[in-house]
Amino acid sequence: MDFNDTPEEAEFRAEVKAWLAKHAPGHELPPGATLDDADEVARGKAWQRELYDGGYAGILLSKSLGGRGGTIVEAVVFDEEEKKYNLPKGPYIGIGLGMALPVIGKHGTDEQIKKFVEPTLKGELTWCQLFSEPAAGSDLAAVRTRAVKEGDAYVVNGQKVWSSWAHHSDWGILVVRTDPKAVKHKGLTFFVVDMKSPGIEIRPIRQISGASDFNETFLSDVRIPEGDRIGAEGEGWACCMTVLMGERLNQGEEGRIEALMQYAADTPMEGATALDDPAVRLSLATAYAEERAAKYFQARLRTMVSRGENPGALAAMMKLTYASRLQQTSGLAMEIRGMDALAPHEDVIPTRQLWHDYIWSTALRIAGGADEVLRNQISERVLGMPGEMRADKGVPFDELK
Amino acid sequence: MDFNDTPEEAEFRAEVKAWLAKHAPGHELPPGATLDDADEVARGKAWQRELYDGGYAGILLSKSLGGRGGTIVEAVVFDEEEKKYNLPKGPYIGIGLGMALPVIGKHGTDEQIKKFVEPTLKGELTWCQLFSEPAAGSDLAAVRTRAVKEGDAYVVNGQKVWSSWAHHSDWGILVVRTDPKAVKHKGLTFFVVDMKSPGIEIRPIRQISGASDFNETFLSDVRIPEGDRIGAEGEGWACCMTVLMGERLNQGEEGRIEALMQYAADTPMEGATALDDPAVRLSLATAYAEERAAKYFQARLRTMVSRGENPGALAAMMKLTYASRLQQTSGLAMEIRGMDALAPHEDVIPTRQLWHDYIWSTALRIAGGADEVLRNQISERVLGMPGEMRADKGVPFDELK
Amino acid sequence: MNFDLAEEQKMLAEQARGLLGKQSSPDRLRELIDAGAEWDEPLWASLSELGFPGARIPEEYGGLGLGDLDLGVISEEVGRAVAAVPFYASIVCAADAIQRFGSDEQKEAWLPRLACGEVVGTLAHAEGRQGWWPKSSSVSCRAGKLSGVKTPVGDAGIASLAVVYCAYEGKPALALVELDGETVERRKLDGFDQLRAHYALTFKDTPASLLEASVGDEDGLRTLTDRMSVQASFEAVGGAEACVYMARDYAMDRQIFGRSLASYQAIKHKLADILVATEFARSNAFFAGWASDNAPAELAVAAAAVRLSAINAYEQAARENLQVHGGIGYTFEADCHFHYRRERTLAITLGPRQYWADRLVTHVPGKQMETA
Amino acid sequence: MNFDLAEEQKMLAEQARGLLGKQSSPDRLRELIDAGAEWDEPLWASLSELGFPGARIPEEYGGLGLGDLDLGVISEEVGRAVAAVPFYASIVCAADAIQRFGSDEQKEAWLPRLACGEVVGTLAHAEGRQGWWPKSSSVSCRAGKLSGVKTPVGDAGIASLAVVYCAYEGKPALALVELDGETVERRKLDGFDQLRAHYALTFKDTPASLLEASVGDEDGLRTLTDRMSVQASFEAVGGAEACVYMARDYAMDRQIFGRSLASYQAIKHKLADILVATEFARSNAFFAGWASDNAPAELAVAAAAVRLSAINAYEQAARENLQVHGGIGYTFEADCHFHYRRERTLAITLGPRQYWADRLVTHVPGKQMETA
Repeated sequence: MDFNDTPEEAEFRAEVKAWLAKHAPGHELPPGATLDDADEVARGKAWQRELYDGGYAGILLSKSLGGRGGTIVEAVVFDEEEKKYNLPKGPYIGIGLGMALPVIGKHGTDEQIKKFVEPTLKGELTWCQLFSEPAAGSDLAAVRTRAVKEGDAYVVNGQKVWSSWAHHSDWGILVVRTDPKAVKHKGLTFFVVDMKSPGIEIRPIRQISGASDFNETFLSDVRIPEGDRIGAEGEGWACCMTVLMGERLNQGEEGRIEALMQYAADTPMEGATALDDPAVRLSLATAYAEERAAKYFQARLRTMVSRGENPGALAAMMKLTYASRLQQTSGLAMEIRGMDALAPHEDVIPTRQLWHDYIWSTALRIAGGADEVLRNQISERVLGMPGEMRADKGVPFDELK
Repeated sequence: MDFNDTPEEAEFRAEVKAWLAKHAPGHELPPGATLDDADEVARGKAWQRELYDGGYAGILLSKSLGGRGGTIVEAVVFDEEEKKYNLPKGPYIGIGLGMALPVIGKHGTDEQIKKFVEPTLKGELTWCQLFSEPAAGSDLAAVRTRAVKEGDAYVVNGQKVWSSWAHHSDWGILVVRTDPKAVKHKGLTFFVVDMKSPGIEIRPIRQISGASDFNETFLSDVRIPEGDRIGAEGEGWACCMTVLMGERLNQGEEGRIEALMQYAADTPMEGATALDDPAVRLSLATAYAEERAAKYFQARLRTMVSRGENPGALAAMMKLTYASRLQQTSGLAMEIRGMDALAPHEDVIPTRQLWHDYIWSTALRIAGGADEVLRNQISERVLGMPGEMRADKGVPFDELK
Repeated sequence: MNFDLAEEQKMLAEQARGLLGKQSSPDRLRELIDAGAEWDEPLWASLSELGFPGARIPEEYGGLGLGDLDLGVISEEVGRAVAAVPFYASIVCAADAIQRFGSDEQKEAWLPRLACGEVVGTLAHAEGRQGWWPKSSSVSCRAGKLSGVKTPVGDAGIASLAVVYCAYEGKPALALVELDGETVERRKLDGFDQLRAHYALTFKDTPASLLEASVGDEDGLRTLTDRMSVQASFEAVGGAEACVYMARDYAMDRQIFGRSLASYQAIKHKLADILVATEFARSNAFFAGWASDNAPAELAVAAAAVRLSAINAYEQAARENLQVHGGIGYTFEADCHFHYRRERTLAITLGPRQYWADRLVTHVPGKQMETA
Repeated sequence: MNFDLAEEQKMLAEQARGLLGKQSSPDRLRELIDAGAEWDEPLWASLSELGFPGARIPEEYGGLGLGDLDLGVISEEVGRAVAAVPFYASIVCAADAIQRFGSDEQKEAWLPRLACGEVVGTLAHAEGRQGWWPKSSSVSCRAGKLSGVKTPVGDAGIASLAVVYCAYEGKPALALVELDGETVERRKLDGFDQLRAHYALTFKDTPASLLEASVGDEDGLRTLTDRMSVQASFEAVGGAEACVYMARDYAMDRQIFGRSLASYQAIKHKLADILVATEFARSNAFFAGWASDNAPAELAVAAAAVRLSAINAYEQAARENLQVHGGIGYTFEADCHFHYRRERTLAITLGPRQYWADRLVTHVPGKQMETA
């Protein structure tokens, strides 16, 4: 066990530091700036291009696909160093690198790889994902959006939800039902779709936070050329698994609880501060212990990955705890500050961050595997307990109620 | 809403107080005494006889059965006043009054009523229950103990567990399977059985507390006369429901958390006491708020019962919370006291009580409806949510795996 | 012994629920948020017509002269609907303060107008980061003039009258202030609850009249907060129950993996636990409401107990209701968010858990401990 | 970066687990309880043969000279088995105290005998209700004589040597005392943990030799408790994991309502949550073990964090393991109760959560707060 860099890691870190020192400052966002979406995407693309030119785009992507073919530790080191700058990193970049390229790399044809990989790495092509539907969230295989083959194209009709930044993405990754007579998981097929195709209408979803960074996407007679099908017909579920099983080793953020300790320390209380109250201390210390545990647990997972082992459902533990901890501690911090946290009079920024966290935590507890789904995964895949009793097993999709 | 006694209630209370003042002191146990079992049973019987003579045995039992036919409020008032004395009240009395008599009264024949009710009310006849089996606990209908009719008797073979004080009881209430070809709940029949019958062997169960107040009861070719069958063949489940649905409005005890506050106040801590620590205060105050809520919730249920309404699964809420609260707070109080609570040096009694509670809470969380079973009941019967998916539905018992 | 609401109280609740269900639907709440409205003025008018604001105000001052428990059943319905009305600020807080500490003249001047809903009042106790009731207020009252800053103050944009917690000759006191004059600056704050606006109030030599009986009466002020706690806890119970049934109904409708979402034990047990917490909180609320009128010596403990249990119940209920709804719960079109935000308002407006833990432990019978 | 045990550490764990699995089965534990035994002496002999007691003791004193993390993997296995051996008292506490504060002579006199298991030691820090490490000890050490009462002291019936926390010239200090003399009265206390006996020790002018370096070194004493916390937390992690798998296995076997008990979501989710807590606690334990050897400046926070997370995990695990077992779990014949009792021992022996919360908050980097 060693928390320090090996000599090779130290060398890589030094190289990265030096490169970032030279290239990152020019791309940094002004602190506290709120950009309009188009500006943000443009900056995100520019930084991705810089990464590409520097050889740091797609660190984990294999060399044969044009990536760096680096190790997980290199990716972590790069990430740690890159985070020291306030750089534009949006989902429009992340979905391409983390979801689209792995599935295209694994299930795509040579032409598809040629067409999509390099432009995505260069930041020229941005992506959104079109997976969830109103009646297919946790139960993703319940998608109803239909694709019917007509000649050398598929005609797609249906509705997708929770696609982030769909309105600023060039292409989407899409899963649809091509065979309603097959059982649920078997009738699905995977596509990439040009978001400028006729018949695609994107509507923002109004979120409880007030923001609208997620969309509903309506597909009406959208024609997708056969050449944009990824994998075979019926291979859609396997493609989804490739996407969803991608490394989720970056869940959670450190330093949150320290910030809350500071927030408590900045709150006067009976001649001292709220952080001097033993009950507050105990709550925050317990949360801090969990946050630290998550950090070291993540390090254990990364060590597994760096050895070629698959952490599988273990990775779900990170997200499960992070989302709950965020909800609990941001709610608690509001209580610690007291009425000023309902409507701050001055020094608004940290309180706004708490509001954001308290609201966003509800989305985190649902998206990318709801708490309950993750607990099922952990009990079934790590502890080997039986799966849920299912009423949809072996039943053709169009016979399900 | 009124917490005070009505004039009638006040009158009844005054009458009870006077009667108890005259009769109870002679039956009180010496404080802190540990009696041997036989002595305890004898004293319990004597007190029950006193109650009978005073007209207070079976307050809730209908007059036609020889009870007082009183109201729930009268039962509560009597209970409150009786608790002020340290009287011998064992399960050998409670099971007879609370379980055996209601089921005999409802499902029994006139002869059975005549034979059992009065002696039980007088404390001459004590009872145990023979329901649970090693493979039939929460799932009581899974009992395997078999009864086969031979002439005018049933021959019973099987094993029962968790019968308390079986070794000091005269009779038992027993549920067994008479028809293994019927589906689970349908093949059961209810009996009363003389515990001195040949073929009954009682073995104490060694509990984790060190005590052995529960037994395993082995039945080998025990012959039960047809006349001791309660209700018809196949009516066993209905009889069980009569027993189990009896008023469970007395779950929980008050004053526990106040005692823990005192325990904390008796624990020195940095120039003050543990009760001055805000974290301790918050934990105990929260538990106290829950205990108070249970008290008033119970009062709401009693009000319902006094109006002839059936609180049904609402009553499960009392037990669910009481058991968990007992576990949490007794564990917490040990921590508050610190190492002295592991092995007290002096003033041993309150710490021993905590140990008892911390151990006993595990039994409470299981017996009479495990936490998980109670949550099912609440969600299904109060909230109207769907029942569990069952693999045993409609399947004859002998075809179940 | 009878531990249930009286028939009249049940009717009162039904009446309030009927009106609020009709006039304060979730769609109406969305409309108000979209309009940036500070309150639902027509709803307040309807409630006033039925006499709800004056429920607890004595008949001699134009109210119905009902008790704390009666007011509680109304508070519960307001909480169930997350209604955008100043019931808490104007009635539970301001009117009660005047009723308890005001002179006959002050009562005559204000209670009838508060009772009929014509005037909205509020109680300004918090001072930003210094806390909800700072030990010594930085707002001073001298020679009939008030100066200093109170923040945040709920519903202060629509109130024309504020009861202000301040210091008078070094002692804690409450003073009455009219908000419409030029010497009061009202700054609307950006707030977490989209249906209850909060303001910072800056007073500069603002004419004020002391509530004489409040001066130096620390116990009396604590009793006032006890009474606020009881009513806000009823609000929380109403909100919590609304969440339980909203989640239950959604789960019953939603199919997942070929089964009703409501058939999953994770969902069933979650809602069972929250229902228990809610029913227990309601039981404490019933007692606290009863004690407030009938057993004042028990109020401190009862108010603390109900604060602790009601906020715990509503917190769980608001969070898990949204969770049961899944993605749809995260949209503005769903109804979960009203409760998710309002719950924090109630939790925090009612003061820190620690305050109530101290109050409870200090007042539990048989204990002789100091307040920490 | 490599955040996994080294191969040698895994082998060490395997070796310990193999031996303990064979010699310290649940039936053996029942046998010991029935016999009223204070420890499993043959097991201690076997462990000693393999050098486990001496794992962290320097080679010059007859040990293996391994590190804190190595000791941790052994502690974890001791915890998994609820082994009735004085590993914690003698090695984690007493030997470490001598190693850190003793003179060369003291080390030479005792460490080799502790390392080979021939002598059992213990650390007497608590003083009844005054707490686990009272600020000023009531046991005084004067002119080589010790007087006063320490209680409770774990494994003091089988120990012949105690490191005693006492006051020397008004300063906190540790002193070495042999327990077999006539000036020490050992009273066995009735204790909660049936597999770890506790004693009250009364000293009357008992000959004692100070661990000189300990005198007045409050920081050093706190570091000693940090190191105890790390090892006891490893014990808790082992116990918690044992509970998770014991519950899992039972649930897989048990049929209820025609289905495997393990197929119920209430059981699945319960065990998933406890597994998460256990794996998280283990992660903190790994870091704390590593930091103890390699980054002493981080030890205080690491020890506090692992104490808080490991005890939470074991508490949940011990309680819910019994719950999953149902009625059978309440019998002496089942194996749940060993953990149910031992968990309390670890939780309480490790000192109050509040102590560790203070220690953590005080030492989190960038914070400059006082210990409360």
